[in-house]
Formats: sequence, structure tokens, C-alpha cells
Amino acid sequence: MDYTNQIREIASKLFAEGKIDVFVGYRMTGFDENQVPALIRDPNEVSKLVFTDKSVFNLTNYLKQDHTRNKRIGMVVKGCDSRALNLLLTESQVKRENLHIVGIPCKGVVDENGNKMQNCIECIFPNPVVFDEMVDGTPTGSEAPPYQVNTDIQNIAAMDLVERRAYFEEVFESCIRCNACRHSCPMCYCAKCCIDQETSTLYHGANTTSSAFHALMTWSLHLAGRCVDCRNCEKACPSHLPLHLLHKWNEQVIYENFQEHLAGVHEGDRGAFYKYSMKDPDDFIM
Amino acid sequence: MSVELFVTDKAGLTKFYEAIISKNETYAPVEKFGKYDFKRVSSFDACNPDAPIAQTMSAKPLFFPRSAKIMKYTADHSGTSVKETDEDSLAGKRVILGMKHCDARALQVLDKVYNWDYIDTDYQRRRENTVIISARCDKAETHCFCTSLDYDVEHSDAMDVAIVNGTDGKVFIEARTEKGKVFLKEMNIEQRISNNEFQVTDETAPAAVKQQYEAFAASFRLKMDYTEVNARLSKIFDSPEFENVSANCISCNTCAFVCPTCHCFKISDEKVKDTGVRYKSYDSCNNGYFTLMAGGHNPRPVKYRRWRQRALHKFVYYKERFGENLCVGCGKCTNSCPVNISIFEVVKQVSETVSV
Amino acid sequence: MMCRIDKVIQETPDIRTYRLKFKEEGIMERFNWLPGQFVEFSLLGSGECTFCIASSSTRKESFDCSIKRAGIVTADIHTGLDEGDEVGIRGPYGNWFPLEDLKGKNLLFVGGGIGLAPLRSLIQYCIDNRADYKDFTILYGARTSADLCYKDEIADWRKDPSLKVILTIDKPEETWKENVGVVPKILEEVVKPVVANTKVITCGPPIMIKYTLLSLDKLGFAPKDVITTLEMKMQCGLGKCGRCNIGSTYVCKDGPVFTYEQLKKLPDEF
Amino acid sequence: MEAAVNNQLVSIEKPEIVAPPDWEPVIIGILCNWCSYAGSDLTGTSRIQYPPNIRIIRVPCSSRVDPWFLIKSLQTTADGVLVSGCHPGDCHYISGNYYARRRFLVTKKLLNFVGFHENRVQFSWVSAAEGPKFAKVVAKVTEDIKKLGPLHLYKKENFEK
Repeated sequence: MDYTNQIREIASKLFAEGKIDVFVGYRMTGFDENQVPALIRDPNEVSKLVFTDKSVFNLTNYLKQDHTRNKRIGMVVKGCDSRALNLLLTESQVKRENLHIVGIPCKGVVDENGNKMQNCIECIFPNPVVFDEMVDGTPTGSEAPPYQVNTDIQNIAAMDLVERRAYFEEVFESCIRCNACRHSCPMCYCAKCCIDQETSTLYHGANTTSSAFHALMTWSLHLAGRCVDCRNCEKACPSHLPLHLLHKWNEQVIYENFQEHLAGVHEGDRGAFYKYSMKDPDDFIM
Repeated sequence: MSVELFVTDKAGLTKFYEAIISKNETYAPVEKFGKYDFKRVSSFDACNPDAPIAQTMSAKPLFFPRSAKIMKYTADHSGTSVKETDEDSLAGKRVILGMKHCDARALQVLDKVYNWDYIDTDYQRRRENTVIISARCDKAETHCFCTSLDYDVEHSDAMDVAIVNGTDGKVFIEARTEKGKVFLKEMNIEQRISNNEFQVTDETAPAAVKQQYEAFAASFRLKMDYTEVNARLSKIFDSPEFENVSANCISCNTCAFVCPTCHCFKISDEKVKDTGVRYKSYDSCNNGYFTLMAGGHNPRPVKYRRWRQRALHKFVYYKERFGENLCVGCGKCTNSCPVNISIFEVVKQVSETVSV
Repeated sequence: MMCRIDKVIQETPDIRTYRLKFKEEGIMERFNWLPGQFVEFSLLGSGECTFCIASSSTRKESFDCSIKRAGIVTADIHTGLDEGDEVGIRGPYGNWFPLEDLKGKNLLFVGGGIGLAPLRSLIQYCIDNRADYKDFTILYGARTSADLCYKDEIADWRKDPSLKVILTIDKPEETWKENVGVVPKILEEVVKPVVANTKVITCGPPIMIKYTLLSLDKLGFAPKDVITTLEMKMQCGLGKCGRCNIGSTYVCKDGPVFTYEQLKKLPDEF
Repeated sequence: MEAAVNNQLVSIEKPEIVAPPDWEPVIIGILCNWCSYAGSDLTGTSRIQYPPNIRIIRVPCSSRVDPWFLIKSLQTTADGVLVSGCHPGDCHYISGNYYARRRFLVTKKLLNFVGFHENRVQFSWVSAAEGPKFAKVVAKVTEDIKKLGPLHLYKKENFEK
């Protein structure tokens, strides 16, 4: 998967036509094989752009940054990124007319060791669901494979209660409350997170196991039905916590119970908690 | 400073480590989710003193906890009672294994800020009670640049006992401080010598240690001229380049939380019913509301200003104030950064925009 | 150290002055401060907050802190603390106004809003040592007439013929008979201070300080004759937490009192 | 599912936690203003007895209940939480409880996933006329939580005296 040349062409074309102020793509780090996001403002720097299977980071995160607000942006999106973008559009966080979306028919990205990422193996939306042009000119790619239950989830769910509690206690204990997960998440765009509101009596700012439980659980529940499984959070976590477990579990519960809802798949489709159905399960309520 | 140097082999070193762990309250890197963090260990198998820098958290929390209780109180009908607290075991003597020299150096740098004006007694006590045993790296990792900075990596006395891997499986053990010498005595170094686990070194040993250092120093990918960079950076406050280098940053604060020298903290009160605790926990200057005042005024409202504060605090301000560079070149921030911003590259790139 | 609140004065709708006395005997005598220094209020369950001492050490039976309701702790102080309640106090911290340098000079105080609080401490100090100083001029502004604090005390100052007090509010009001306009404007148009042998001490919201410094420049004051107190977010007050860093300066230790000359040397981050 | 060993109550999620002999669970009840709160009022005025372990918080609607509230309750003092609202279709705000129902399901399942018994958080629909039902619900929840033992969510490290 190498679309470097096509992306450079598209970016220079967009700059030449005056359609964008910033082009958000990837460039090489300059010292190893990995890539970093690149915010290109100068048309002469277009040659820095690359795209290979090392282009991991979800760029839609940059739409919430101050210096990209109200600018016309060209952006490279993979399948999962485009779902995030779709939700951001639905939730009125970005203006569609400010965006020029370059879609990538993604075949999966790899981690630092060159192995295909787990979420890419299970990916069901490799092709962008929203785009202005596809990088290879095709209107859309192959049919999406069916929804799969994550293997990690199955392993955890197979444990008994005591084991699960012990496992997650270790997770919460290893959390250092740096909030990198939240900041790297494209869907967390609140100017100030509710759990950081020092004015609130629910505030718990210290770094203890229970505060990590409180912060991570609240965070994952606020993202339930909106998480697009890009795993920016896991890549950002300095403690390498398996944060996807919480999100994938929520995704699965929502998929099974709420009419196969998946976040950001259709345009105008809001998160699972912003709608309801008369057929939602009721049997757990007394 | 006189130096005590012994030589042993891998097996002897392992035995030495085992003896340390069995006799002392020992902290060493323990793996969890693929990342090493310093934890209390009770057996050698549970830990990995040779954990790579990139995968290891800093040992800073052992001295400056991620969240320290500074006060407790109860307030009920009978009145209010306030108790100073720190239930961390401060009293006991502890040993830290597997701390890298950059991490150990960071503590020396932190000593300066903790010991000016008001002296932080908790930190001070933890420092005094701790013996640091540190293995010198054999090879620089991708983001390391400790040799480019203003301290002497080769003869660093930040660690009490230094361990150096020589050639032919030889391992040199060197007491670098008085504390280290006393500790080696406590660990029955003489008996080990008579057991032939350890040998007293001959005159070739210092050369072998030096040779290892030279090989190590040659393996660095990142090199810069510190004096020049520092001089350039001190004039660069208004450089527009900061805006460019910080554009990628997503303000996730990871860098500050993994940094061995970042020491900013916040104070927060937590209460449940009629009891409460006041915590002192890490905070990061990359946070948008780090300097936001109650009145709504924020001296550093935009990202590049916060970035500039971080970079210049590390490389200029601290040096001006306390005479040491706050960055120790461990590369932990770059390793943890989700968008791979390298403080080395940033500082170098910005400094190149001005002439001296 | 626990303090008992002796008296609460509601200065304006959102500013209250707390008069504090130490709970234990004898601490008050040992508690020495100079105008410009600040203390840390500690409210259990809410947190800590820095406030400058608004009264002079020459009136030592108690000390005052004026608190504007702005954030979390201050809101809790306003709602939760009343006469007879207790509050934790640490301090005093920071530096103070250069009292020796001010001797024998004309003094011009320029205050805005709650910014009069640190000045009040100095004004009281100077009134109590009246012989050491020459002419006093106090220029004080606020958004509306209701937002002016220390109204009683200002009335007292007006009775003293050697003190010139000028009040101003930002927007005209029907009952208001005095100056209308922002502080820097009044400073240039109404006060027209004599530059020679005069020291200016100013405090107020950041935006007011910024423009006041500019107009003082215009009026010809030398930067070393202009003294201000900075506000910066602080948490420890001990030079540890790093919040109040401006360059290599710790506002909590090296400040909060700076001359304009010193400020010019600092990076522009306040 | 008796969580008692040697006649002592232990936490079902963490057997090493043993309840003190006089332990009584703390249950937070978050009730909607229009139905369940009025229902609980009716229980009281009808002089129907129910266990005193519940601490009631009134909210405008069951959809006002952010999952955060449940998490925070468990994090600090509560051993269990009961959320109660209007019956489906009876919401004062037309559809609030339908939204709430979705959130409750996910919250309950997620808590269970990270190792808490699913009875730690419970939900009910109680209308303003169902005083006896409210008493029954509270009795059942209290009994359930008593069986589960103390939650003791990392509380020890936080707030021990």
C-alpha cells in the first residue's frame, strides 16, 4: 500500500486551485521508518508527504486543534478515520465545505514491529465512508466483511468475575492519569473534559487506582456508540494499557442490542446514545 | 573521589542481584502490558534490571509519587482535625535496581529545585534512604542523546553503584559514592571476593571500563553541541519557528508524565462525606488550563506558547536559575509521543533559525 | 495555622473582605508581613488559593484579605465561610514593595477593581508612616460604582487633605458625579501626574496594567519608577510546582512585586 | 450465589475483602422527579416499610443520569446503585427514559465486563402510583447487594482514616 505519489499530486493540485489552506497528511520522521502527521501549509513542502502502511495515526484528531479551526483543510483519511470524520460532521464539529477529504482504500496499517494491527485484521470498513475523491480514482472499494467479535474480548469475557476484576484492577493501577488517551481521541473534542471540571463535586484529579477506574470508565462510556476503533488512544498510552478492550466491548454490546449500530458509518447517523428504539431490551429493568 | 572497582561475571552479577533483593526493600523494572515500571520486587525472576529505556517508565515516582497525599482531614460534629500524612514508607532503606544513568542523573537535577528555598523533606528523606544501582548502557537507543548534554555521563556519580559490562563476559562493579561503598560492604563484598564470586580488579580494569564507554558514546545517532544550542536558545523567545515545530503536537501531556525531570504538580482536594485528602499530583505545562486563572486570564493560551515554555524551561530557564540542564537526554518523551515529536529535533531545529 | 474569621465585609456584589485572627494566641505577634506579600488560604475539601494581604502590618490586631468570587475555591469561600468560621492559612510568601526606595518620594497609586487590595496594604502602611513620604495620589477605577471596594475607607481617605483620591468608573451612571472612563485615560487626562520624584504603584486586571504601563511610559515615567504586582496562577507558593514560572523567574518567590524595568526583561507571558 | 464464608460476608468480586460484622450496604438511589420520586414519597406516606440503606438523589429525568454518576457512586462510597424512572411511554419529557434505557444497558454490561457483579447497578421503572412496588424494589436491591458483599472499590488506598 503506497499512495505517496498520488497524494502529492492531489495536494499540489488542491493548493494550485486554491481550495485549501492546510493539507494534513503524513511525513517520515526523518530518523527511522515511522511516520508522523504533517500539517503542510506551504505548497512547496508537498514533496514531504508520504503514505504507506506505516501511516497509522488518525488525522481527524487535528480537526479539533486551535490552529486548524475555520481553515480549509485537505485531509487524508483511511476507513476508520473517515468514520470519525463522519461523526464529527454529524455532531457539527467541522464544516463540510471547509474540508476536502482524500480517501484511501486502506489495506491495513502495521505497528512498530511490522505486524498488521489487530483492529485492521478485524476491520469491516477499509474503505472511507465519506470522501471527496479516492486516491486511486475508484468510487468505492470491495464489499465489507461481516462484523466479527474481537478475540481479546472473547478471552476476557470467558474469565470469571474474580479474574476479570483482578485483570482490570491491574489495568487501572498501571494508568498514570496523563489523559493522553483522551487528547489523542478524535471524538473527544470537549473544550474541557467533564471529569477535569474542578468545580464539580465529582472531580477526582489524583492518580490512584480508583481515580483511574473512574476516569477510564467514564471516558469509555461517553465514547460508547461513538468510538470508531482507530486506536489512537492505545498508541498514545505511555503505559501501553489495553484500552481497546473497553471500547470494543461497548461496541459489541451496542451492535448486538441496538439494531447493529456501528459508529459513523452512515452520513447523519448519530451515536448510539442519541437515538432509541421501542425494541431496545427492557428485560434487565425491574 | 576514590573509586572501588570489582570484577565479576554474569552469573556472579545475578547472584549479587539476588542477594540484594533478598536482603533489602528493592525496586526494579517489572513488566506490565509490555511496559516496565519500577515496582517492589521480591525475586530476581520477577524483574528485569536490563529493561530498555524506551520501554521503561522513569523511576521518578519513587521519589516524587504520581499522587502524594499531603494532608488528611476529618470534619464532623466534634470538630475539625487535620493530619499531615504521607503513608508511603519513607522510613525504610531502599535499593533501586536497573535505573539507567540518565534517570539517576535526573534526580540530581531535581535536587536543585527541591532544595532551594523551602526544602521538601519527604523528597529529601526518600533520596537519602535510597541506594541506586545502575547499569551503564552498552548501546544508545534511537532517541537517546545524553552525551550531548552538559553532564559527565562517563563519571556520573548520580548512581551509588555502577555496573559496566566489559568484554569477554566480564562485569565491573564500581562504587561511585560513599553511600555505594557502605552498601557494598553491607552486601559482604569481602566474603564474595573470598568465595571467588567477585575479584579485585587489576590495573587493566579502568581501561576496560573506559573502552566500554567509548564504544557506547560512539553509538549515538543524535549529537549536538550543547553550549552552542543553549546560547542560541536563550535568544530565541520570539521565534516564529515554535509555531511550526509545535503544529503536530496534540497536547496529550504524555511527555511530561513520563519525563524523569518534569516536576510541576497540581494540588487537589478529594472528599467523601466528612473525610478528605489533599493530593499533590503530576500536571503538565502542555495542558491548556495549566496557567488559566480563576478570573479567566491565561498567560499561555495557545499551544505554541506552552510548547515554548516546555522547551525553554528544559534547555534555558532551569540552566539560568539552577545551573543545570533540566533535560537529561533519555528520550522517554519521544518514545512515548503518539506523533513522534522529538525534543532533540525541535530544539535543534529552532536553534538553527538564529545565529549566535 | 488555623485562623478565625473575625468579620466579613461585603464590599461589592462579588468581593468580600475577610478580617482574620489566628486561633492560637501568640501567632499574630510572630506573623510578620510587609505590604505586597500574599498568603495561601486553605479550605478543606475545596483546595488552596493565594490572596494578597490587604491590610498593613502596622495595624496588627488582625489582617484582611479581599476575595473576589471567581473560581472554585473563592466560590466556596464566599458561600461557606462566615464570621466565626475557621480557615487554614500558610504564609506570608513572596516579596514586598520596596519600602525603602519609596521614602521621600511622591506616591501615585493606580488601582483597578480588586487590584486595590495590595495597594490598600501599602497605602495604610504609608499613612501610618506619613512622615516618610511626600504627596499621595490615589487613582482608583472599577467597572461600575457598585464594584468599587473599600468605600468606607476611601471616604476616610478623602477626609485627609494630604491625600488626593480620584475615582472613576468605566461607563456613565446617572447618580455618579465623578470621573467616567478607563483608568489609563483618566490617568492621562485628569490626574496628569508630576513625573519628577514620583513613584507609581499599580495593580489591577492584566489588561488594565498593560495599558496603564503604556500611558505611564507616555507620561515620561522611567521604568524603574513604576512598580506593579503580577497575578499568576500559583499552587504551592514555595517555588516548586512550576506554575508561576515566567522564564527563569518564579513569581511566588521573586515576585509578585516587580518594577516595570524588571518586567521588560521577562518574556512576554503574563 | 451465597457470598458468605464462615458466616462472614465477603465481596463476590474480590473474596479477600471481608465485611465487618455490623456491615450494612450503602445504596445510592437516583430517582426521576416525576415518577419514581413521587412513588417513593407515596411509599412513605402509605407507611410501607423499606430498608434504610438507600440514599435518594432526585434528578429531573432518568435520562439526566450520566453513566458517570453510577461510576462515581461506586468509586466513592456506594456498594450498589439503583436508578429508577418512569415507565416507557410515561416520560414527562416524552422520550427521556428510552435514551436512558440504552445507556443503562451498556453501563451495566461494561461494569460486569470489568469485574463487577451485574446486580451492583440496578434499574427499575416505578410510577408515581406504585408505592408498594418501590418498597419491593428497594428491598430486593438491598438484599441483592447484601448477598454480593462489600464493594470496597480500591477504597482502602483512598480514604481510610
